[in-house]
Amino acid sequence: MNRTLRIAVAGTVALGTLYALLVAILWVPEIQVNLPQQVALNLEQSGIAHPITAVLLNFRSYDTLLEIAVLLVAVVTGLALRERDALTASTEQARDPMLHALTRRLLPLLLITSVYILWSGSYAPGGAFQAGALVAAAGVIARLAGYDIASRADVLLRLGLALGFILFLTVAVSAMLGGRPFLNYPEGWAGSLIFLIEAVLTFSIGLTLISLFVHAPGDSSPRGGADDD
Amino acid sequence: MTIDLWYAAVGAVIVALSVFAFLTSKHLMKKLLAFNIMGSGVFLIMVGLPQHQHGVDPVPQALVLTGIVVAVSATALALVLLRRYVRAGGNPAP
Amino acid sequence: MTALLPVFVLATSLITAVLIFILPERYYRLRVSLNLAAAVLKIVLVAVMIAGIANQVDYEFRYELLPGIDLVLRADALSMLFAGLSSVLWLFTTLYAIGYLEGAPNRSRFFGFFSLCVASTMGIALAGNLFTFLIFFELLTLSTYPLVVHRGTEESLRAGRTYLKYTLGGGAVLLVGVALMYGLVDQTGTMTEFAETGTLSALPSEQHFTLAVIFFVLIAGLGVKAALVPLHGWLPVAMVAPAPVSALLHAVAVVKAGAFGIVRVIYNIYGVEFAWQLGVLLPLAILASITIIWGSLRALQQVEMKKRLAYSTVSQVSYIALGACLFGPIGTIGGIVHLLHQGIMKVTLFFCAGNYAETLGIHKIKDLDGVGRRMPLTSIAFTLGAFGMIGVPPLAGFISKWYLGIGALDAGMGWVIGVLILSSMLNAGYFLPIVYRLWFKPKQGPWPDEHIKAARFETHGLLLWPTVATAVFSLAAGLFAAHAWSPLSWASLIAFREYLP
Amino acid sequence: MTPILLIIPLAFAILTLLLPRHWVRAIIIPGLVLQVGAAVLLCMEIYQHGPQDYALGDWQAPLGISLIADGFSVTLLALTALIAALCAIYAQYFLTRYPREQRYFWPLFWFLLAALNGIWLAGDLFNLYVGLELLGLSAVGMVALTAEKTTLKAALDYLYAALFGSLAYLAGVALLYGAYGTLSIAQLSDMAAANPTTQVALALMTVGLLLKTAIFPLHYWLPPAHGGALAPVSALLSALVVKASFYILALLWLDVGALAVTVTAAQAMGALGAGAIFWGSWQAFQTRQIKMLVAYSTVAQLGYLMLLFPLAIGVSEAAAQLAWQGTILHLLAHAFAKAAMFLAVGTLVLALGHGRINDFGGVSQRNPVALFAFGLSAVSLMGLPPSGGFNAKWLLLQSAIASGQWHWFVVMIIGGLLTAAYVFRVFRVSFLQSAKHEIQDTHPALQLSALALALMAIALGFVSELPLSLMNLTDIAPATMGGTP
Amino acid sequence: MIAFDILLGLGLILAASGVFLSTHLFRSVVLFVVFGLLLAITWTRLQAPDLALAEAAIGAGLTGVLFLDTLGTLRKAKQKRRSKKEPRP
Repeated sequence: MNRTLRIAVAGTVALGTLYALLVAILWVPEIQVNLPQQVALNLEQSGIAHPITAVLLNFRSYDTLLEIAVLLVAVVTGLALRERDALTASTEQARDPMLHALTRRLLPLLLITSVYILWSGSYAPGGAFQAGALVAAAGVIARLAGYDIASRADVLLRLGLALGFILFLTVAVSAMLGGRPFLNYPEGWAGSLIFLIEAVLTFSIGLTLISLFVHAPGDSSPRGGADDD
Repeated sequence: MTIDLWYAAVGAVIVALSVFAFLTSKHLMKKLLAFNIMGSGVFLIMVGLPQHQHGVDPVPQALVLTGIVVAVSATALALVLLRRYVRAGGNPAP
Repeated sequence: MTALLPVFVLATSLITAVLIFILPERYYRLRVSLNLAAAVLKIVLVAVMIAGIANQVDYEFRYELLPGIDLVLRADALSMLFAGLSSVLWLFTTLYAIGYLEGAPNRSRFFGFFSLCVASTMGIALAGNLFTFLIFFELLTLSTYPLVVHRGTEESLRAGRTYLKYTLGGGAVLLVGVALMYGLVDQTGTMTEFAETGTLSALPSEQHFTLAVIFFVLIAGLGVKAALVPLHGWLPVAMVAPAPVSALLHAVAVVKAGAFGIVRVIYNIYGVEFAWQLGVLLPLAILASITIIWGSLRALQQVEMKKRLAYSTVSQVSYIALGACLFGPIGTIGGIVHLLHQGIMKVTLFFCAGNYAETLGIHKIKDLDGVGRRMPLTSIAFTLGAFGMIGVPPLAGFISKWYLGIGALDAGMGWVIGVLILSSMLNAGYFLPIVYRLWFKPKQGPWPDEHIKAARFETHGLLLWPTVATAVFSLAAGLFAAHAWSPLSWASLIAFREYLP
Repeated sequence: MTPILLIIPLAFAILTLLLPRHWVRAIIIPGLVLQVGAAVLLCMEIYQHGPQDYALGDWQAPLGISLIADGFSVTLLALTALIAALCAIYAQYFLTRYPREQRYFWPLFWFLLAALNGIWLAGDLFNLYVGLELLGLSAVGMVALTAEKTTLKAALDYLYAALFGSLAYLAGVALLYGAYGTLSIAQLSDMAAANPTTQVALALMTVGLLLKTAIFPLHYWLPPAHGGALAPVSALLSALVVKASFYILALLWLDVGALAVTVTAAQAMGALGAGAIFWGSWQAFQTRQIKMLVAYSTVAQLGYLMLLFPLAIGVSEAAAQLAWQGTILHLLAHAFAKAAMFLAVGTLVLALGHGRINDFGGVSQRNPVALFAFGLSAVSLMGLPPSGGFNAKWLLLQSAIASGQWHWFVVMIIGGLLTAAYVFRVFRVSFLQSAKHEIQDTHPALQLSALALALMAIALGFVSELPLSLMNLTDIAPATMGGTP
Repeated sequence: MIAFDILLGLGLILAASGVFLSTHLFRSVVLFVVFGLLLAITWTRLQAPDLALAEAAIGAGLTGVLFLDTLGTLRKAKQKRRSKKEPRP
């Protein structure tokens, strides 16, 4: 398409979007259902003091289950697109003493922070995703410093990636074995089960994000993992 | 105008900008950046609009948290594809 | 049991088709036996049903396809006429095809679609309502296309494309007509059932205009297959197909499906009386007359045997439509009986053309000089068929033309006599020279391409005997027209029931 | 009972990800059997006891998320299970040539199924968003599997379209939540009124979903993605994946936003559908590659689905009912036929070693079953009887007559002829006697699974009553699911 | 505090425009990270500390790193293509 025409079309579409969104936002009708109130009322029953974690892992845990599946799909595709004969890692980076030293001090700090964030998720802001992201950040930094982590795609790596999902699904299904609905937590166990799930999820999410980074095709993959089982 | 509504409106502007950028930019990376920023704009609307009416609402906040994770997965996948495509000799800015 | 008999009739060729498709190419004998067994079985079943119909047994099978729309297979007198014709000619055509295609590639595919084609024809014959008719009408298009392009040459593929353009277009038009019929007229789902004398006359007069429009849409859809001018263009082109296919297309399946559909619409949907009142019959009669003359004129110009026969078909099939338009029992008889007579005569002619081509490599009329001595039986059969077409008494064609003429006088359409006479003269004009060449001209040089040497018979037995048999039939249909089981008596039965109330 | 249909694919996704290769091969068939069995059981349950509302985690909507199993969704569940089963059987034999791709095909396959089932059952708008993302990403992953330059580009374009589409959808969800404070579809369909916010939300979601459904003129990403992927992947994508976003679209227009949509908008949607039919058919007629032909055919056939909107909105109840029934049948028939067609074409390409239509001569001798499967599915696509496609077209035509919308009537008739025009290109060439290349034999399972699907498309013409009577089961209980017309 | 909110909102818009208008991809990515950090502050203004945390860690942090890393790959691929004029086999 002609460039000016393209800009004209895009501009029209964008302006239309802007106008429509602003109209929709400024003339929004009065809300009828008060969902925050319902959350507050049921918070105690959910076994989690922090409302957002309660929504994520109890009220709307189904969304979260599928969301973990999305992460898994992304990483599975990432693994599928690894290059077998990728170039070896740029070794200069690994020899950089500054980076190495920095990494050694930074890594424990990041990991401890992530544990704290995970822990605080049950009563204050924080939770598995943020903690997992920190774990991933730690992993990425370690990777940049030349540590060889998660570069092998053997069954252990896949297990690690899927562990959080497996646990989540198992807990969800076991509810059905006890005659309760799918994704229901047994009475009184909700808090601890959710914490357990979150802890494992943190690990899996961290590993997933690291893998997506490490196995991305390009110069950063040290060597393609073998596909042997 | 509450600050929630203000940020929702900012979200609307950001969405419109990103739509423009998504349609005009040629580079696949740029498009991906536009996608991420557009996501942020949508998230602002998602949180700002209901909070404007009934105060802090944990539900959309939880939804946005989900949305952020989905967005990062999608971005990571797109980047993997992009890298592989470029290494296969493809042009990232067709 | 009486409900399932129509299904069995259909199934004999449908199952045969499936089995033949599955059967690998090399199982020649098994395929032949399967084919023949199915053909004979079908004739038996049809005969049982014909006997039943004569004794007022009701054969009906009903299955709800969509809410309020049924697939109906029902045997009535008219359907048995067509079914009987198809089943008998199927047997002969199969025999002929076995001989014709001996040693040719892709026979499994050919006979598979051949059976499928007969199944569709049977479905058309037995369809109990417009919807069912449409289903099998479209199925017929699909199953004949592979036969038309069977040879796989560029020429046949081109012909196939033309064939598809016409027939799929016609199918779409018919679909429009049928859909309109169901959507605008027939909310109850009963008026589109094929019933004697039709049911539409009960409708209020405001709907009459709609009905007339739908009538012409339906006729336009059917007219493509019935090769009404100007929708006949596919027929001469489709001549590239193997001879048994041409015989099938022209004598039994495709053109007859169209003509039969026209008869069904006039008699069993609208009712001939109501159609006459609507004033839609006269235009159709004029169109049919134009087709009759035009087809004959074009046939006169052709130098190729099969092309000449093709245009002759264009002309002859319209006799059926013409007969259906003549209001009155005699005209009806003429049209309906011609459905049968034209089938038998035309299949004979195509068999003969195929024999000349296969045995001596003769495709052009000018090469036929003196063939009568080399291939006497075939040439006698051809002569019988040709004389029948011209309408020489006491052959089958004469019966049709006689009834058509009387019927026209009855209906007060005297001009039709003129059309008939002109057409007969033209028929004579394009058939007699061939007959003359066959018998009275001396042989000029060697045959163009002699495949089959004269041995015990003039040609391969499987090519010869079906030809002779159909020729005998066309002679008998005329000679014994007064017999209780002749086509004429059966057509009279149908006409009698149509005009009874 | 209902969540079983989510648990099975999710569990098998994990199993196929973790288990060693020979185990993966061994568990595919049991998994498929379980899936089909569960879908059929659910169908029977719904048929006997009526639609069900399943509150996940025992939290009632709107606080929690509910799964809604009504006639429409269980029909689609059964369809998904059936088509997926046959595609999987095909894939087992097809992928023996692709050992590396095979490793990751199965987890993605099962995740794709989970996403589809999740979407059919979803009773919550945001949950639909997550389902759409799961569907989109696993579909993109499957397209990209072969990692060739062209498929990677196709996957990238597909991914971008999917992401942009779901964001547009999410923006609509955000507005609806801002306006009504709930995400439950059942609640929203009771509450949603004709105000600007709702209409803007619907418009945004519609654009997003049109992009994801590849409706003309937003179809640009579909042909390369569907035409470039491995045959079983193309089959799944064309038969099922694009239908998911259409399903949501139909849900939004006829249920959630039924009061907010206008007749003009519905006619505009129909115009897009007509554009899709004409443009897609024309492109299919032009292309040289057989897989592209089938892919463009999908573009065209999706256009018929769009005719639902003008035929069902702003017309009499009877006409709307006919339109609705016709659309369902078309969706089912196209799913079967198109899956069969992609599988058949995949087999032919495998046998010939190329996909150039003009060099297809002689293929009818060596792979008659695959060609026959192609033919049968083509019959359904052309809307010729007897087939599911014909019944669908018939109902849609009747609906157009009943509401007097002759322009759509004409579009459908011409569309059928156009389909015939491009489909017969393939037959024409396949009847050519001379084979220009050596033609290999293919595994019978490949040909037979294609044939089975094609036969289903034909058989649907005889058992249309079944899905239609299931379809009528929509009202769960008073005041939950708004009556779909 | 209203002034701050207005400034922050405008900052977000500016950062976003910057990302789109910049001709250098590297600058775009840096501005994208800036945008993410501004957004994290915005979330605290909307009383959503969870989102602030997530945005800082995932949205800005991780996504930014992924983008930067990809940028490196793209650059190398470009150099490679330039150095070897003939197409890869």
